This record gives sequence, structure tokens and C-alpha cells, in this order.
Amino acid sequence: MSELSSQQQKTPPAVVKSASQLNDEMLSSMRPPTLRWYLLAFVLGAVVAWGMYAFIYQVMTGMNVTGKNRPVMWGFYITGFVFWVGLSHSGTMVSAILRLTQANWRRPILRAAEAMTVFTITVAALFPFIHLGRNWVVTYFLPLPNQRGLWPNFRSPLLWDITAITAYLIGSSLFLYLGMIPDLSVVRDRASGWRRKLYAVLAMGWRGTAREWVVYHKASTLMAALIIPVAVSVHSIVAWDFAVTVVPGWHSTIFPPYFVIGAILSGVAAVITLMIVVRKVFNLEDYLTPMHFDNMGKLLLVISLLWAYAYFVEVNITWYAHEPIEWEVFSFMADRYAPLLLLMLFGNAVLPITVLCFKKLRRSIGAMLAVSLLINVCMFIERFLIIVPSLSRKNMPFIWHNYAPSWVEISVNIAAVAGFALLYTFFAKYFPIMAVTDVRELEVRQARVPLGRAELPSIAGKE
Amino acid sequence: MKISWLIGGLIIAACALVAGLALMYYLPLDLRDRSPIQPLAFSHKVHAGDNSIPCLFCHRYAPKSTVAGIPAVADCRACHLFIAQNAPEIKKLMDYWDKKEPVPWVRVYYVPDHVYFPHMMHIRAGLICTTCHGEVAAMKRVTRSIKMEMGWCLNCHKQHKASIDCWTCHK
Amino acid sequence: MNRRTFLQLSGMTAAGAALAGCKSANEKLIPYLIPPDEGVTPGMANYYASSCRSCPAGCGILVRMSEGRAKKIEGNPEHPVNRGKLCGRGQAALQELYHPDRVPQPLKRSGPRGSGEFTKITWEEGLDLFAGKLKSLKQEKAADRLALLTPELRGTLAKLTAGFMRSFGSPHHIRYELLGTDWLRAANRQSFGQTSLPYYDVAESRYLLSFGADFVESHLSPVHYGHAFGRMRQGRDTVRGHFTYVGGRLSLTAASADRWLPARPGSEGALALGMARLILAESLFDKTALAANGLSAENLLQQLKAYDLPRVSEETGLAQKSIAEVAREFATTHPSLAMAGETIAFQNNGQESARAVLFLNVLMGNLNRPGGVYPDGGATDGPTTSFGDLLSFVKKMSGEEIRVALIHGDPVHTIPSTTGFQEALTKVPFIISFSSLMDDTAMQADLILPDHAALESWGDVIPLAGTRDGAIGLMQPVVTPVFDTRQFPEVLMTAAHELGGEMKAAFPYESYLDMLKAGMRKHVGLASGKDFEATWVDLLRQGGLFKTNSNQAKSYRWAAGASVPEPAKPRFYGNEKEFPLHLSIYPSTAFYDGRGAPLPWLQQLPDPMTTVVWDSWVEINPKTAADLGINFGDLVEVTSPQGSLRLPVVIYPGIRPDMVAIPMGQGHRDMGRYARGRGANPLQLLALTTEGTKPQPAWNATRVRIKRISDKGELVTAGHPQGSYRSDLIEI
Amino acid sequence: MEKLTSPYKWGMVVDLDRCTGCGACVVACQAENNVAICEKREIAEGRNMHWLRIERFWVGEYPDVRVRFLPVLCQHCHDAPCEPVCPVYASYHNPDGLNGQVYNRCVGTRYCGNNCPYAVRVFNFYDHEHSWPPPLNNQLSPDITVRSRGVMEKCSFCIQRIRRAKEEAKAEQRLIKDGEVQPACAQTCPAEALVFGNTADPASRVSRLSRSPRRFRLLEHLGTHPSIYYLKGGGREHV
Repeated sequence: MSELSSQQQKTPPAVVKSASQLNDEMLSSMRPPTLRWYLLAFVLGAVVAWGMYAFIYQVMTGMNVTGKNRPVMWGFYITGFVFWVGLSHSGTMVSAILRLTQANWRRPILRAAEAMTVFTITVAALFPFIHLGRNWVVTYFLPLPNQRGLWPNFRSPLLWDITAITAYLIGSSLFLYLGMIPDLSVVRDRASGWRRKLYAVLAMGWRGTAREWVVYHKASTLMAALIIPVAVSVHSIVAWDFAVTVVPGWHSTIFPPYFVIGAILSGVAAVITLMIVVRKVFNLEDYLTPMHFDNMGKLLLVISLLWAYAYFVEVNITWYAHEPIEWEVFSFMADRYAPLLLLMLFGNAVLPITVLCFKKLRRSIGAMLAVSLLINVCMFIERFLIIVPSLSRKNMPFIWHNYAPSWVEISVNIAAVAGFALLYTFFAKYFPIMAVTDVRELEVRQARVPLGRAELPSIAGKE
Repeated sequence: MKISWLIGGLIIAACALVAGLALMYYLPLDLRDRSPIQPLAFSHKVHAGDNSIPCLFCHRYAPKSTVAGIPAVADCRACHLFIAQNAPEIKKLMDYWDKKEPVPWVRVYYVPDHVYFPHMMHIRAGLICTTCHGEVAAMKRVTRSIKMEMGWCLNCHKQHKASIDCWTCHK
Repeated sequence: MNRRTFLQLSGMTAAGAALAGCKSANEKLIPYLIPPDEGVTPGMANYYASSCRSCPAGCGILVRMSEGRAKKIEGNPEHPVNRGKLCGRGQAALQELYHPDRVPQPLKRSGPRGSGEFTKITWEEGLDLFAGKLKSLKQEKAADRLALLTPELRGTLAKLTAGFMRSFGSPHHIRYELLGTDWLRAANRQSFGQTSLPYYDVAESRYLLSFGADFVESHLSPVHYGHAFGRMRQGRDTVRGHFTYVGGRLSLTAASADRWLPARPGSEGALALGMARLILAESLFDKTALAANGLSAENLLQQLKAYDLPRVSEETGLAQKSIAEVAREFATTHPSLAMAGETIAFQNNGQESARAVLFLNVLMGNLNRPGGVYPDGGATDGPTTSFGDLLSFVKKMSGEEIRVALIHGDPVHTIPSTTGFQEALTKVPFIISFSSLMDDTAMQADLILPDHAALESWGDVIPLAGTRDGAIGLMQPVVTPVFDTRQFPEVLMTAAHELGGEMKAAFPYESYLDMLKAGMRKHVGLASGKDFEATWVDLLRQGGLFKTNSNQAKSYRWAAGASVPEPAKPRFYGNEKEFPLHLSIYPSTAFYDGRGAPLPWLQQLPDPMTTVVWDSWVEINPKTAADLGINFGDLVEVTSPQGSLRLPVVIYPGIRPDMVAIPMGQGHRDMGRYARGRGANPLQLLALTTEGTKPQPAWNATRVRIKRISDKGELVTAGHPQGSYRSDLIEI
Repeated sequence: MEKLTSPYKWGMVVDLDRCTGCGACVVACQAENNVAICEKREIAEGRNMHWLRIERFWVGEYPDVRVRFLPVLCQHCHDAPCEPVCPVYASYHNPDGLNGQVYNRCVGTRYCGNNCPYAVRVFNFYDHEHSWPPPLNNQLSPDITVRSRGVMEKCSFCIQRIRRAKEEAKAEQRLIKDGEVQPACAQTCPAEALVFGNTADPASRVSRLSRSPRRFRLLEHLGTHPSIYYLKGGGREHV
């Protein structure tokens, strides 16, 4: 008895906050916008506008305003495309996989991650369009009936891309929306005026009955299970854009898994960055604890190791086969792009693998921020180093040519980042960025229910 | 009433979608004047219709050339030295001749520059002019009565077992 | 097929030649005024035969016409010179016709000379001015103050110009061709007693030995010899002709050679004689042939004993072994053939070297036999002016003895400044240019009476050394003149008629066309009574008369008492200390002597050997470049005793380390938007050297030094500088 | 390989032993096909529009240096890498075994350009429709469009000539005779290094030459099955 009580002194009960208190804190992001918010939105908007100007300028004058040439027909745009598709793997990985594995620590961050998926894939989908020589006939791409009686060519990986991305966009949006429904109802109940009407429509009249919860859990688990293969397929297909060609350095069987791993690496890193930002901005220190970063850090470490292995295999095979032109490509990359290459290897493998081995560093926000940011930069470089050197040292030595991005290409890529941030800013302002109900569910489960004089852990905790 | 908004919105969206698809179906749109005013009020009805002059009498190059050819001013004159000399339009014609200027006719039927249409091959295949040019013999002023779209060309080619290789018609 | 046809054809505008696809405005549809003649079907292409004037070779061409416009130039399969083939220059003549910067009508100078300020005048004014000048000269009994400068002319035009000057009473008719064949004619006169050019039967030869004869790009008749070369290589089932090239620079022709002997410049003649001596010593020569030419091996061996292997090897800088090898291969493969070209001719000992080379043919009995060398069939009308005449003429000009200069062609660009021609020209009070483009000469002119483009002109073209039996190609206007221009001979004739008297009498023709017809009538040898028109139309249709009974000798024989060639020691201008490198200038593959420069197709055509576009350059051996610390594409200053130029560098593995080479053709002051201020003209660097008493153009006998300026050469090559060495990657 | 649906299978033989590298074919191609005139800057940027280029390779060092010329045009592969990757069938395989390129269908993904190992596809980075200042535009051939900005273009074996020859043959109810149709490059080549013809006809000149022991095909290991055969040449190392 006394032991028991003494034990209780040792392990203090988990803080149980009142529902309204929880809601207040977690929905803090949805308080009326401050001046700083407007300022941020304006700055981001300005950058996006600049990017649009650059794009329109390109449409008006032609592809000559980019740095592209023969043989380097693809450049920064496709790099950006692959990069953003990669980021889009964050949500599904973190949220879906962790949901299936029932890792409870996922709960505070899953919304942030899922939202990110939707926005990144949206941004990614823009790039193929931007890079077209004749954007105005983009309709030829789409399998629509037309008087010519012509279909697009389904043998083309670009068409696979379109299909996969559309599927993924729809899927992840549903995934995001589904998870939000209970929270939207919470928001609805707290909102007033036109917002209340809006959220009411969005919440689809969620009342939170037991049956609704059962269906909801079934649906979201199912959704999670469904979205993962889509996510994997998307990046495999993007990899096929390169793998199915005969371009030296592209024509490689390891590309699909290699790209997927790379995608997850950048995705997870992006989520971590995002967590840190959200945590800071909406001061959610209580919900995004070092424990979360610790876990994410472990995940990142594993993936970084995987990535390093994949990269090693890719280079090693090329070295072993030593096909002249392929080796030419690699030595060219190691020569002209040596600094980038080293930075890329350092940021994607060396640094994460060393840093993330230490619990201390995994739990230090600063270290995690540095690592995750660097990984994202380096993943962009990695995409660039995959695409450009191969093209500039293609099979015919006589027409070799180098590539340097023009201000237009750079502007558009920067605008893409800003555009993503802008979308996100709006989302965070008008939708619950924290998965309120999921967190509360956890709280409830970990709560200790008083039974007479004794206090026992909630049976809800045992799933 | 929220629901009614929803439904209304959905209906509008649906209409927009249909309209958009229809537009895409017919792209590129044919924006040229279907029945332009000609410098001379030349009537195919009078020539090809009432007097039933065969098309190839004037458009004489059709059987042997890619272009059908428009009769030279001299050819028009040759006949009209004897026929309807005093009609006002004929007078105009003669003015052109005296000024040694060709008549600036306005094109009615056209194919885009990336399309290669050899008249002679179609005549050799036994097509009659009206298949592509409509009942010109009944028209006072020529009107583009047939939409020359790729789908339309393809159908005919398929029916006649003609080549549908892109490079047969696209240059 | 008469002029009317063209007038009518031009009535139709090209409805099809529209640019982008669907415009919203209906376009016009312009009919003919008069229906075209039979055989012309609107919408279908038809061909007109004519002749090419882009270089002296005079190939036959077919011009594809549709909708009254010239669309493409192709070779005339009937023509004996080019057999339906054509080089890039010939095809680009189309752009000479439609060049946007042609002189649209007569111009009169308004600003100071060379300022390029002109006012447009009518042809009446222009012709009055022209005739007026001539009249005043006549009245002042100063007829000999008139001068006429033209390129080397042949056929009717040569007759007309000569007649014009004769009847006017002036001796100053200068026919100047930068890449003239004067040296070769002179050499032949000395060796064989006839001035005819050689016709090489390359196709049938089994061993070709070229001493600097770049027959693929510029020598004599490039298309013909290019064709023959192909047949020599793979035209015969069992035999593959062997080709050895001698010369300090690996030219485009040399690039196709099996063996390259980079002999020191100026030593080629000695090399040839060295080979001759070895052949005689080892008695590999053709005895009957030698006898037939009235030569005895013993005497020759005696006369050539100085040219033993060690000495020749020392002079040429080649290994004794390879010299002997080539000599034996040459002597033991039958038929073999030795050619001499401009690169060796433009030395102070050029003429003798050429003779030495041709002597090898005598030795091996390659004269007048299949796979050997024959006299060329083309007739050479009109006397040719030697280089000496040009120099004395320059003296006259600077002595202000010339008051009116009629200039056809662009001598200001193609005569090296070392002759003093350019300054002398400024002393001439009145200059009339007939250029159809604003070239360097036209810039200096006081009056420009623009000539037709080749495709607008009538004329006859006598091929240069491209056939064994003489041929006469005909030129006919395939389009109505694009601008308000008139043909040069027509203008001369009108002026002559204007002046009246004996001048009018000298030209009893309505027009130049009549004169042309009369000339052809003679060639055809038609009885005066018969109607010529039908024959004439046939001739036009097939593009000329392809078998004439020319007055040329049909065979070569070593002239009795002709001396054994004895090339002097090569002399170079500029001392070796100060100017360590030999300068070699060569006709650009694309621009020939520069007349191709205004044509964008040729500017964009990558130079075959360097793949440079839109520019001129200087070629340096990698080793030399390394010593001087020069990289690919650097800007350098090439300095000769005569002056200096700034050019980008091309690192060129195929050139002697003690040599640099610059192509001709660029460096025009104007000549239209495509040539204006592009590259540099290497002729400014050249020095004047003379052989003995007789002046001789020695373009390749100048020394230069090279200094690196910066890395801003702005050199553009179609090929990747490093990639060009990586043929291993594509396993060819 | 695609199944034979036509009596023709156009192909070319390039005899490198005959080729002198003079460049006549390059000009001929440019003249015949309205290939744009590119300024110096464009070529410096690697945006040359030539459909046919002559590659020049240096082998060895002075004085034993030699030069190899390699005319490279569209190889009209039978298993062409450019075809499957085009999302809109702008690049397609024609019954005569040619790689078609339909300019007005092209959206400009430039994927074909990347995937062509021979890099013979050129892209209209610039608006070339006005690179023929009048009266130079009179030279434009009405048989081929002037390609607009943003589309890929390439050698077509002068399809307009083949088309015309087919029309004539059809009028006379016969097949095209050997040598009756020639692309501009083969027609003008002074040394007759380029020979064009119907490889489906074993008696044709091109078929006979393509059986030569000197035969090889460019980047054969990629398995693209080009329609263009090269005959080894040059130098002492092979005859």
C-alpha cells in the first residue's frame, strides 16, 4: 500500500489538461492573424509573383532564356520536379507508416506532415508544365477526347508521371482531409459567423458518436495502408523517367529504389524542419518534445544509412562495369562539380550518420535543424548531379556541352519554395495544424483513471 | 440553404467543366471569315451552277498539281470579251486587266501551313470537288461550308484505305 | 523557257511560304495575270539550268523554282565538270541572289571616300555620269587614263571587256585573281611549251601524290576532283587508290590522305627533285616515256645529283626513310599522279617547285594517259595579266596617271596591301564599282552601278581545268531581278553605244544576250542560214555546250631544251630571330577568297577542320602554343613586318610547330550584315617577295611572331574542344 | 523492329573512306529543309540548328596525326529511343521505317532530345520564324514548314522528296526505282560518300553497300538498329 503510494510519488501522473485547454493551445495557430503573419504572407507572395513574372517572360521569349542547350535539354526545372516529388513522401511515411505501426509519438506531427505532402506534390506537378517548350498546347498531354481522334502516348514515362502524380495528389488530399474531419468539428464548434458555416460544411456534420469513431478509425487505417504503395510507386515512376532512357548514368536498374529512399530521406528531413518551425511559431513545446525529435532522428539515421548504401552501390557498379562513356560522365561530375559532389555526400550521409548516433544531439533542436536543412539542400544538389552531368557528357563527344542555370530557372525554383511556404502559411492559419483529436486520444489513453482510492492506467491505453 | 449553395456551385462547376472539354475538343478554333467579301462579286452559281461550267475548266491545275489554281485574269477576260461585256463587275475585271494587276481574291478554304494537301492525289483517287468544298455551284459568294479538321480528313482517309501515316499530310 | 516565262512566274506570290500556321485574318490569293507557258505548273517545282560563278571552276547547276522564286541550287547531272554534284559555296549562291543588303539601285557618293555615305540615283543619272566621264576622257585625248579591273574573265565577257578597252583606247585592263593560275600556266609554258592548265585523271590513279594541292576545297575544280577522289578510293572493286600529301599544314584535302609529309615550307620542290633523283638512281622510272619526251636518265641524274637523300631530308625536315618510301611507292604503283598546288606555288621559288613536281609525272610516264595528267580542255580567252603588270599598274595609279577606274569584283579586299594598291587607289579621282554588295571596293567608289546576281544574269562560263574536252556552261536569269540592278556587260555596252563611233562599231549587238548568242552560234558551228533559236533553247535547257572543239593542245610533251627545274633556296620575309614562325594563309573552305563571306549559310557552316563558325582564326601547333602559354580560344596578336592582326587561336595538331596558318575570306569592312567586321583579313600581313627579276606573289613566304593578349578570343566552335579528341568513345 | 507494312525501308550508307568532310551536305540540308540561320551566339550556347553535322575527330599527335570525319544525321533507328518517350506521338515510327517528327504536335518536353544517343534532334530555343529577313525569305521552301519556337526538329531523309516520288510512282502504278529519290545531302555529296535507297530491296545500291565488310553502325551496342550504315575508312589501319 504505502509502497504503492511511494511508487506513485516516484512516477508522477502524466499531466492531464482539460479539453478546452488542450484545444486552445493546439488551435492557437488559428487565432486571428497578426501583423507579422500578414508581413510573412506578403513577402512570400512577392517572391511567388517574381517567379511568375520569370515564367511568363520565358513563355513570351522562349526556352532560350533558360540555360538549356543540346545535349542538356533538361535542367533546373526537372531537378526541381524530382526534388519536390521527393519531399512529398514526408507525410505518407511519417503519418501512414507510423499510424500502421501505431507509434504514438506520431500524433502531434502527423497533420503537419500530411499537409506538407499535399502542398509539395502540388508544387512538384507545376514543374513539368513550366518546362514545356509550348506550354499553350499542354492539352495534348491529357487523355481527353478530341476531333483529331488522337490519344497521348501511354508508353511515355511522362504520362506515367502525370497519372501517378494525379493519383498521389488525390490520395494524399483525401488522407489529409479524412484525418482533419474530427478536428474540423472542434474548430466548427469554436468558430462563429461565416467561418462556422464553412467548417460546418467541411466537417460534414461530425458529431463524435462512437460509431463515427469506429468508422473513422477503420477509414484512416485503410487510407494509410492504401497511400503507401501509391507513394512508393510515384517516386519509382519518377525514377523511370531516367532509368528507361539510354543516357549514360541514367540507364540504371537501381534508380527506382534509390530514388524512393532519397525521397524519404528528404521527406523526413523536411518534416523535422517543419516540426521545429511549427513548434517555434505556435510554441507547442509541450506537444513536440525532444522525445519526438529523438524518434525522428532515429528514423532519419536509418534512412540516411540506406541512402548511403544505395549511392555506394550505384557508383560501385558503374566503376566495376566501367563502361567508357558512363565512366566519362562520372569523372566529369567528379571534376567540374567536385565541390557540389563533396557537399552532397557530406550532407546526405557523413554528417547525419555521425550526428544522429548521439542521443544528445538527436534531442538538441539546433542540431536537428542543421542536419535536416542541410539534407534538403543536398538532396536538391543530388538531383542536379543525377540529371545534368549525364546529359552534358552524352554518347557523342563531339557535341558535349555544359549547363548553367539562368536567372529565370533560379527564380522559378525559389518561387516554388516561397509558394509552398505561402500555401502552408494559409493552411496553418485556417486549418488545425495539430491533430487535436489524435493528441487528445493519446492523452485520454495515457490518463490514469481513479478507481476508488487507487489510480490505474486507462484501459484505453492498451490498443 | 447551405446545401442549395453547394448544389448550385456543383452545377456551375459541372457546366464549366463540360464547356472546357468541348473547347479542348475543337481546338484549334477556326477563326477566319467563313464567307469573305471578294474584290469582284464573282458568282460560282452563275458559272458552275446555271451555266454548268466544270470546275476543272477554270481550276485547271487541280489534276496535276498540289494547288488547284485560280484562273489567270487573262482567262477570265478571254471569255468575257464576248460574254456580258457591259456588266459592272466585268468592267471592274477589265480595269484590272488594263492596269495589268491581278485580282486580289480572298482565300476561303485553307489548310494550316503544316498541312500538305496535294489536289492531284485526291482527284486521282476519284474524289469530287464538292466532297471538300461543298456545293459551291449553288453559292453566289463562296462560303466555307465544310470544317476541314484533322478528324474529318482522317475519317475519309480511313474509309478510302488511304495512308494515315502522319507524314502523308504533315510537313 | 524564255524570259517572258520568268516575268509571268514572278506574278504569283507564294501563298504557301507563309510562316506560322493558323492566322485569324484570311490571306490574299493572287492569281497570274497571264497563264504560264506549258511545262510550268503552279504549285509544282520546275528546274532551270544555269552555271555557277562562285569560283572559277564553273560547275553546271540546276535551280529549283517554285512560285516564281528560286528555292534551291543543285548540281547539273549533264554537266561534265560536276556531274550533278555541288559544293556548299555553289549552293549558297542562292543567298547572294536574295541577300537583304544588296545594293538596291545605283548609288552616288555623298560623304567623304570610304565613309559609306551614298545617295540613291536613277539608272539614267548613273549611266549619264558614267558615259560623261568616258566622253570627257575621250575629248581630252586621255583615253589611256581609263582603267578596268576585273577578275580573270573567260568567254564572252572577256571578249567584251577586252573589246571595250581596246576600242576606247586604253591599255590598262587588269585581270586579277587572288587564287589565280598564272603560276601554273607559266610553269607549263616552261616545261611543255603550252599555257594550258593540267587536267588530272584522279579517278583512275592508284597513287596520288599531292604537293600542297588542296583539290577538295579550292585547287582548280574542287567538286570535280572531290568526285574523282571518291572514285579513286572506292570506285573500283579491287583497288583502293593511295594518297600521300606533302605540305606544312594538314589541309582539308590532306585530312583524307593516308600519309602526310609535313615538309618545311618552300622545300617541296627540293623534295620532288630528291624523289626524282632516287627514282632515277634506282631506275624505277618509265624508260619509254622518258625517251618519248626526249630526255636521258644519265643527264638527268647528273643534273640532279645535288638532291641526294641526306640533303633533301635536311632541307625538308623529313626522315630519309619516309622520303625514300614515298618515292618508291610512287614509282612502283601505276598509274601514279603528282599534283602541285597553291600552297607551294606561293613561295619565291613557287614556279620552279611546281615544275619539279610535274616533272615527276614526266618521269613516271603519267603524261596523257588514264590515271595521269592531260591538258585541260577549256579555252582561255583574253590575255591574262601577270602579277608584274599589276604592280606596274599600281605605280601608274599612285603616279596619278589613272583618272577613271572601273572596278568589277573586290580587289581592295583581295589584293595584299603590301602592293600599295589600296593607297594608290585613293589617288584615282573617280572610281566606279559594279559590285552588287557593298564590298570594300564599293565603299571606296564614287559611283556604284550594281551588277545582277549570278541567277539574274545571262552569260557563259568556261570551266577551269575540270574537263578534258572543252565545255561552255550557259547562265540564264531564272528570276526577274530582285532589285533595280543591271548586268555589268549590259552597262558597258550601253556606255559604248552612248559614246558611239568606233566603240559603237565594236559592239554591233542589241544587247549582251545577242553577243552571247552570236558567240555560241560560232561554237556550235551552225551555218549562218539555219535558225539558231531552237538550238539555243536546247543549249539553255541542258545548261550549255558540253563538247567544244577547243583550240587547246590535246597532249603534253616535255619541251625541247626545257631546263630541268631548279627551285631556288626559299627566302622568307622577316628575320628568324624577331619573327620565328612561318605564316601560311590558305583559301577558306567556305568563303574561297572571300566572296562567300556575306552568305549566312557559309558563315554558319562549321569550318571542316576547325569547326569554327562566324569567324576567322589562327592555327597553332599544340607544342608551340604550350611554349607560348596559349590556350584554345585565346586572343593573340599576329605580327609580321607588314603589320599585325588580332585573332582567336585554334590549337591545331595538324600543323608544323614552326608554322601558323590563317584562312582568307573574312575581315570585310561591310559586305552586308552577315560579314560586316567579322574576323580579319590575313592579306594585310603579307610581304612582297620577288623571284629573280620577275615579281611573283609569294603569299606563304612571310614570317610572323605571336603574342598572347587575353583569353577573350570569343571563338565559337561547333565541336567540343576536348570531345574532338575522344573518337575512342564512339569506336569509329 | 516494327513489322513491314510498306515495300520501302529507307536507309543510307555513309562511306567514310570517300567522305572528304567538305561540308556540302550540311549546306544542302540547310537549304532544302528551311533550317534556321543561327547567329554566333546561338551556336556558342550549343543551340545550333543543323540537322546534319560533320563531326571531326583528331587522332594521334604531330606528326603522326590524322583526322576522322563522321557525318551524323538522324539515324532513323528501327528501335528508336526517341519514339516511346514522346508523350504525344510527335515523334513516331513511320511505315517506311523512318522516325517521324510532327512539328505541330510537338509540345516541347525535349525528352526525345535527351534520349537520342546521337544527339541529332535540335530544339527551337529561339523564335527562328524571322531569321530570314526579306528578301531572303524568298528562299524558304513551301514543301516544309518553318518550325515555330518550342518544338523539336530533325532530319527527315527529306520526306518531301520521298512523298513527291511516291506520288509520281503511284500515278504510274509502280514502285519507286532505285536512285529515283535522294535526300539533298546524298544528292549533292561530291565524293558520293552518301548513298540513299530502299534497304528492303536487296538489289538496291544501298543494300549492296550495306553488306560490305567495312560496315558498322553508330553506337551499335545500344541496340537502336539504325537505318544508317557507315563504312569504315581513312588511314592505313583499315582498307
